[in-house]
Amino acid sequence: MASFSYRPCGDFRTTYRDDSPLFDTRATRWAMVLFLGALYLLVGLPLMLPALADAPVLGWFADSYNLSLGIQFCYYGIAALGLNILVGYTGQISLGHAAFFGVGAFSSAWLNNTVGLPVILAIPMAGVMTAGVGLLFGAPAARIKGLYLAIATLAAQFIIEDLFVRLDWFTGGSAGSTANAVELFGIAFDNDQKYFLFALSVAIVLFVLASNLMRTRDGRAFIAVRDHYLSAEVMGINLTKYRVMSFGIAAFYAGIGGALYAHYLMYVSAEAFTILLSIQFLGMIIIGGLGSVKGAMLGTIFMVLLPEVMAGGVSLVTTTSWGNQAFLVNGLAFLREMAIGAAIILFLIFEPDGLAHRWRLIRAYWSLYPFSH
Amino acid sequence: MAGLLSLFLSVGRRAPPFSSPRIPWFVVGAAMLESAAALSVPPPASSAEPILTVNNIEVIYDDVILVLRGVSLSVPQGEIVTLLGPNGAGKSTTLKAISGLLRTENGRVTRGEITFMGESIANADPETIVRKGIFQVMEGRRIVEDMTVIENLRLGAFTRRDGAKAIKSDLDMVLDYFPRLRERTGLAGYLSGGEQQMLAIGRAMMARPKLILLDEPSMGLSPLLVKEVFSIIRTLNRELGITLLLVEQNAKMALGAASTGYIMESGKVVLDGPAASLMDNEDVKEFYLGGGGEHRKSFKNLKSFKRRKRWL
Amino acid sequence: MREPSSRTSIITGCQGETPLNWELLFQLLLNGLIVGTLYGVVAMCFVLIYKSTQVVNFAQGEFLLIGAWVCWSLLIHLQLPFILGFLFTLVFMMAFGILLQVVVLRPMIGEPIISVIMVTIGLSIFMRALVNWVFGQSAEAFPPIFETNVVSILGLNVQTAYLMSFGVSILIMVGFYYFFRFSRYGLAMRATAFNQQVAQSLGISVKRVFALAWAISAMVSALAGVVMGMVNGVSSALSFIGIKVFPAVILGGLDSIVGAVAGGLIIGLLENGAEFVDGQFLHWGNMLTVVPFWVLILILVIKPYGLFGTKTIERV
Amino acid sequence: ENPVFVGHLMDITGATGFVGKLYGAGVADTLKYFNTHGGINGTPLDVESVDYAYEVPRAISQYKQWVSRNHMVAMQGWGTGDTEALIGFVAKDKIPVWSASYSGHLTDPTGKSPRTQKSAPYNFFYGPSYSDGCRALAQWAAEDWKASGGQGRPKFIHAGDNHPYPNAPREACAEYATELGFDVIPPVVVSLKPGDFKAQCLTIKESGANYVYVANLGPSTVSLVKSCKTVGTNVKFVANIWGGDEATLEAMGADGDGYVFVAANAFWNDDVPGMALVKEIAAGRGPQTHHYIRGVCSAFYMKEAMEWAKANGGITGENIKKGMYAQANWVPKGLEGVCIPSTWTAEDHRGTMTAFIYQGMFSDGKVSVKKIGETTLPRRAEWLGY
Amino acid sequence: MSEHESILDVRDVSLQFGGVRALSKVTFTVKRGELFAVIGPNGAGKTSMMNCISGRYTPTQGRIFFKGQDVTALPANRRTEVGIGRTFQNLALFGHMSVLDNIMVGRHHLLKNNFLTGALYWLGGAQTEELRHRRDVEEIIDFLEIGAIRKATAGTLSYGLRKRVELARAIALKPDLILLDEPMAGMNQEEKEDMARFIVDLNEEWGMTVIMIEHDMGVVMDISERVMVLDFGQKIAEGLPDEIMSNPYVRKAYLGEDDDGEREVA
Ligand SMILES: Nc1ncnc2c1ncn2[C@@H]1O[C@H](COP(=O)(O)OP(=O)(O)OP(=O)(O)O)[C@@H](O)[C@H]1O
Ligand SMILES: Nc1ncnc2c1ncn2[C@@H]1O[C@H](COP(=O)(O)OP(=O)(O)OP(=O)(O)O)[C@@H](O)[C@H]1O
Ligand SMILES: CC(C)C[C@H](N)C(=O)O
Ligand SMILES: [Mg+2]
Ligand SMILES: [Mg+2]
Repeated sequence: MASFSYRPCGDFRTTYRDDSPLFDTRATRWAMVLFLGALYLLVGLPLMLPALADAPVLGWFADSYNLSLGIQFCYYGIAALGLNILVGYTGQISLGHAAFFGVGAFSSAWLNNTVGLPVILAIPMAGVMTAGVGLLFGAPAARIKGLYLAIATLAAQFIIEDLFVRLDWFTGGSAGSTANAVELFGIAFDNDQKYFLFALSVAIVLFVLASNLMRTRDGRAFIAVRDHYLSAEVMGINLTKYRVMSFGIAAFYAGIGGALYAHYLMYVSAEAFTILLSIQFLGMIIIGGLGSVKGAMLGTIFMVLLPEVMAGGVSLVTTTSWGNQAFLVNGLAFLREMAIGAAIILFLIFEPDGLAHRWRLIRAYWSLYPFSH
Repeated sequence: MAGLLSLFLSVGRRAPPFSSPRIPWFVVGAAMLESAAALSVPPPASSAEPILTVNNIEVIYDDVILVLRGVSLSVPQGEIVTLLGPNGAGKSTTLKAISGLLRTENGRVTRGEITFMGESIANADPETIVRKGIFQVMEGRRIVEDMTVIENLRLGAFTRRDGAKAIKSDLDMVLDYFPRLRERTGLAGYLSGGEQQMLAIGRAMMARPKLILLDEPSMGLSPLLVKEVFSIIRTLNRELGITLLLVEQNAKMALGAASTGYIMESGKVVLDGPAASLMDNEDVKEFYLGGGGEHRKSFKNLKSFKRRKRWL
Repeated sequence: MREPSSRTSIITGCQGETPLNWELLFQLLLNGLIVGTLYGVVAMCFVLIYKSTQVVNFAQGEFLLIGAWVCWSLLIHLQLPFILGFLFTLVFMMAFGILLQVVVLRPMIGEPIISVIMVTIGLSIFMRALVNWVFGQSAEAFPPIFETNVVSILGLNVQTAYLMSFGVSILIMVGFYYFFRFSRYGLAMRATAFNQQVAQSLGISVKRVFALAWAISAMVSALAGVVMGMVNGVSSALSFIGIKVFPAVILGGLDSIVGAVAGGLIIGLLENGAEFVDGQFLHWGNMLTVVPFWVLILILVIKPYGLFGTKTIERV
Repeated sequence: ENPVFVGHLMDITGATGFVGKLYGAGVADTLKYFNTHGGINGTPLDVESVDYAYEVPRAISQYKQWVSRNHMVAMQGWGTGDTEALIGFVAKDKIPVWSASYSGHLTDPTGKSPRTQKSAPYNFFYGPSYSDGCRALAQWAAEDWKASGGQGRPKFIHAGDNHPYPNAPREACAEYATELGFDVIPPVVVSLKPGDFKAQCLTIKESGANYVYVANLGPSTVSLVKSCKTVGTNVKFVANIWGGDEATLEAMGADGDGYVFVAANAFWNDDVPGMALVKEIAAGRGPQTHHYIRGVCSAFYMKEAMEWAKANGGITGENIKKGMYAQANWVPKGLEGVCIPSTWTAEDHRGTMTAFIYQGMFSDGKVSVKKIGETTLPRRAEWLGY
Repeated sequence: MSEHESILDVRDVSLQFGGVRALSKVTFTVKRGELFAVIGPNGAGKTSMMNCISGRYTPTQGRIFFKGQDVTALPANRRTEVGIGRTFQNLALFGHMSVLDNIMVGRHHLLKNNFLTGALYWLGGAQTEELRHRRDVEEIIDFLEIGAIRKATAGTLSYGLRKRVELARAIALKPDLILLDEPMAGMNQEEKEDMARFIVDLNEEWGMTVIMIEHDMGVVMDISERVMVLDFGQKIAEGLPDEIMSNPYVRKAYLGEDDDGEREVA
């Protein structure tokens, strides 16, 4: 959570404008721009020229499995970022984020299927609707604090989950509802390449918006409320407003994430938005780093890859002669779950400040190298 | 041993003229002050065996931030030693290094030795160190806010094994020292700053330590209470034979009470010696006592010039 | 519920017009009382850990689960007599609680609360998968130990084991209260809960306090798990109690032992009351699981620290 | 020869893992057996079995991955939720699926039935639909009511979670039960996860129900029966095809005496010619449940359809689907007496209308099962897809 | 407006916590531009008085007028707008924020951008506005000589610096009345001198009215214009510093002096 800022020597800022940057250094900014540009190119190329889809490097970027992971980064990452605004920045633990994610998914499907809004508009509108629900369930935050609030959000999770099955007209009840593909200027984003580019664009916009928010008035107010709400109040910050507002913003992000999810899977069902997903969201931001935009991103990557890596690792074990025991093979699925639990525990024990912190330390090490002390 | 101590204590305890709730606390304080003053004899020049020696320690926070760079000091048995220095010099860090609390803040003693009564205690557990007889009163009155005064005091006696009776009698003793605490029956979190400081010191007394590390005990106290606290410090030292290592900003009071003084700046001891000689040191006068000459500078007329800061 | 129109045409709402069924209501409430005390016991274990270590233990339910399964396998596979098996279970759980604390939670001392919460969630995921792997996902019956007689209290059939659990819960509750209020370690636990650094400065071994809290909590939870397992069978259902306990704990006030018991009772009664209204009049289905959560939010809005929780001191 | 890819979704760790691992093993063992015995007339199968933990989104993303990466031609599926969610996808991708969801919604390939919301041209399953299974139970219950001298209109109640699987037969079955002369009471919601269901049991008891249709499975069912015994509910439990088996009865102990459930194939100890093949497939395993055997049947129907496809233009999804229509009243070779003879047509995917009815018995601390009936329902047109 | 018009009027304010009477019927007036000190033994109710003025507590009785407006029931967060700012007795910084951001929080009520325009940063004018205020904040930073630590995380600073940052944050509010609760506690002589200099400048050059609680009598004597003494929640005395110092009750009850007349700097 500590916001050290390491800059290499010789990087002086001469204007206040240069001194309030999104990225710590000019180099990181360009690295990011280059990275994203390359990503668009590598994924976009095989899309234009299908012949390239089997080329060695491009093939990897055209692989729908890799892309589906990439799409997961985007929609989970957006939601995790929202949660980080609520938990990491404002200091209000929420165990109900999956429910908001679900509200976004169902809203977008409903807006498109029933109201008839085009998907491209349904997605942002779903964000707004979810923000409304977030404000509603966040309203108690005006009075409830700390762990009491955390458990109240847990209650919200169960209540909303129950409503998903109950509100037939909205969600399709226990059977769920279908969602259509995104369409823009007549192009349907119906395969993984196209959808990845779409989701990535949305994610970039939302990440930039959040970074901006955190360096301006309301963003600072969130952190102030977290760090010391009594003095924040004396500094003129309306505690109730900001506590509730951060629920709204978090829910907005969750809603957009959920909508992206819905139109990717093209099917929404209540079972997807359980407390387990809420926990995963929390895992993402804690592992990534609380109160850090970058942390939400890194944490999401970690949590999305974890099951994949664990599944791979565990099944690798069973290919060895000593690992190929009946009880191990039968327990594969359980082992994978256990490995996920264990990974979270070990991670928090050995890297409690999150990946973003580690990232900063590594960067500091290199930029100060060889004069590290 | 403990029994002996408590015997000594019950003799040493003053008759309780001030346990009457009618008498306002400040009158009591004043009375105490008088009696303390009557008892006060200048401390002997430090010749006693050191109970604690800190030898050239280095402390690092978070594996990177070097805060102490070779601090050495020694605290003679039965005396009061004071540690002065500007904010951020590392005084509290030194105390925490001694009491073992450094580890709770991700700090480590990376070099040097800390010896208490002949045993090395560098990097030992805080609880082991308390059991050995060192008790730290932390900066900023860290009392347990959601407990009552009495519960806080009983907590101070946590490590003691000498029975409920001895603890009870010490409890009474502490409450006699601080009669105001007797009246506060609510949660300690609602005590005023000064009350909390009294409680923190009282809690330390409950542990019957050999050495108390006091971190800025006078912070935020009214002048009367500051005097009171210092008289208590003297009394603890004299009557109970407790050795004290005292970190203070109020250099005048601290040097007045101590036999030896150390001055720290930027993680190093820059000056040390008998308290009396420190008080005569021009630099000490200038930077710690306010005004080198006979006349105290007025705070009002300082604004025109900017002094040099030696440690920046 | 789906398609009420199509359903009502087929399914006759035959209870719709009958007057209030007092007997059913009464039976449900009695059931709620008994279940509620068990929630209360588990809630106390939860509060114990919270109070002393500030850890919100999401793995509380797994303690019940593990305790019950261990006891079950001692009785079934090793054919131990009940008392012996039960004692072994307690010893095992004590060791287990301490081990858990030492290996997993000790390194977390001083980390932000939310990280610690996440670790217990990780533990819960891990332990549940492990238990499902080792013991399977089935439900198993305990061998009949005491004749699990069914006695009839005012028309409600109650398992004797449940009645026993009622008594045991009350004993435990009283014990807990005295422990915290007056014992040396009780005080130490509260101090540790307030601020670990302060506690350490007082010579309290934070490690020992933590280990103690986890050991007691694990043992008592296991006890509750065994009692429930004897009545309903041992299955992953027991771990779900861990979630049910949240509303109970929060309703009572996170740090209140009395509150935990009260909260447990309230949730028990509420569930059964909701089932009454739902089953007799509304037919919305599933009200018994969600109503406690609605009520939880409602009560918190009125009383932000639950019914008995201590208000945090806001002083500048 | 190039192998063809078959995806296999199973639930081992999820809410239905209790039976999921049994059925999943049946399918997996059989697919393995095919490969060691010549594949699809020489074409080996490339099989991936994945535990999706009964989570619909995981199933969907797994499905997408198989389609785009592995060029899947056919799939062995599992749950109601995921299968119904995939209806549209498999129809678009032309990939036939044999699910273990027997939801009535999957039986109308053309969508001509007015009840059908979505036609399911590429969905198959082996066995009676949930609705038909429940109808068979209702029919049995009506007879049982008469046989045991019951007076008046018996009461029938649905007890299950608010999930696609338990919900699937609810309305259809209630309609038929009403037709048979039952009073159908509003359903009670009982979680798919086990728990303490005494409150629900009190409601059931108070409602005066005579027959409780158990729509859940495994541990949840055990909890329900035990809780109801505890509060003294005096009813007969009749369970869906997944709700009764030896393991479940074992856990119920004495409380499971008289528990009735549906099955759709011969049991391990039955003396039928095809059981030898089942035992060969399950080599190394002990006695298996009827769920396992149904998994074997499901895989074998798929295999024979693939063989037909290979002989008639190649193993593609479309051809395999046609292969399912090539025979009538058929049982896969080698499984005679194990699977119920079934027929699929391009208009009707109800493979069979027959359901076996079994009952659990408990005596001297031992659990056993006994076949107490066999019902063949009429193939009513209005029941298609319902 | 005349120099000596009153800016703050506290009338008959009482404050009760359960059984504890923290304030009883305290009445006083602070004039515009004054440097007003409040002293009194620990637990006398000084901080409670501040809390009433800054809105943390609502008096159980009595009224508080600020610039003629009744602010008794005004929510704490609205008092920045009318012009009240404060520091805290126990440090109350935003520990994880940089010093700069801490001070920028003080500008909260002066900034117009919100979560929408803030997120759009370059488009809605938020950037220019932020930078404009940043300039003002830098001025405060220069004034308090904390330029070297502007990027440091507040929570890692030493005590004295933190106090200074807290003062900076309060100044950033641009208050007309600034309440300082023991600004010099825990400081050494030199730092006290710095702090005293800042307070005097604040009062004389920035024109802020200052109410200061302080136990260091040397400071109080030297820089304050008027002094009020509280004890047991009651106002004991009010007057010029010299008057107060010669008040026998104060000498005994607060300073704990004997009658030898020596002025003690505690
Ligand atoms: N937990 C910590 N992590 C990192 N740095 C720390 C930590 N605690 C203290 N420091 C740094 O160590 C240095 C010395 O701090 P310390 O608290 O020992 O000073 P001090 O002499 O007690 O000052 P004061 O008079 O203000 O109490 C300071 O620069 C401080 O920023
Ligand atoms: N929130 C509260 N609840 C209960 N009692 C309180 C509260 N705040 C203050 N008090 C009580 O009111 C009295 C006055 O407290 P206050 O903090 O105003 O004293 P003070 O004059 O600032 O003392 P100090 O110089 O020690 O800071 C004290 O006895 C304190 O215990
Ligand atoms: C319940 C289970 C056994 C799975 C089942 N196939 C379903 O419909 O979901
Ligand atoms: Mg210090
Ligand atoms: Mg105060």
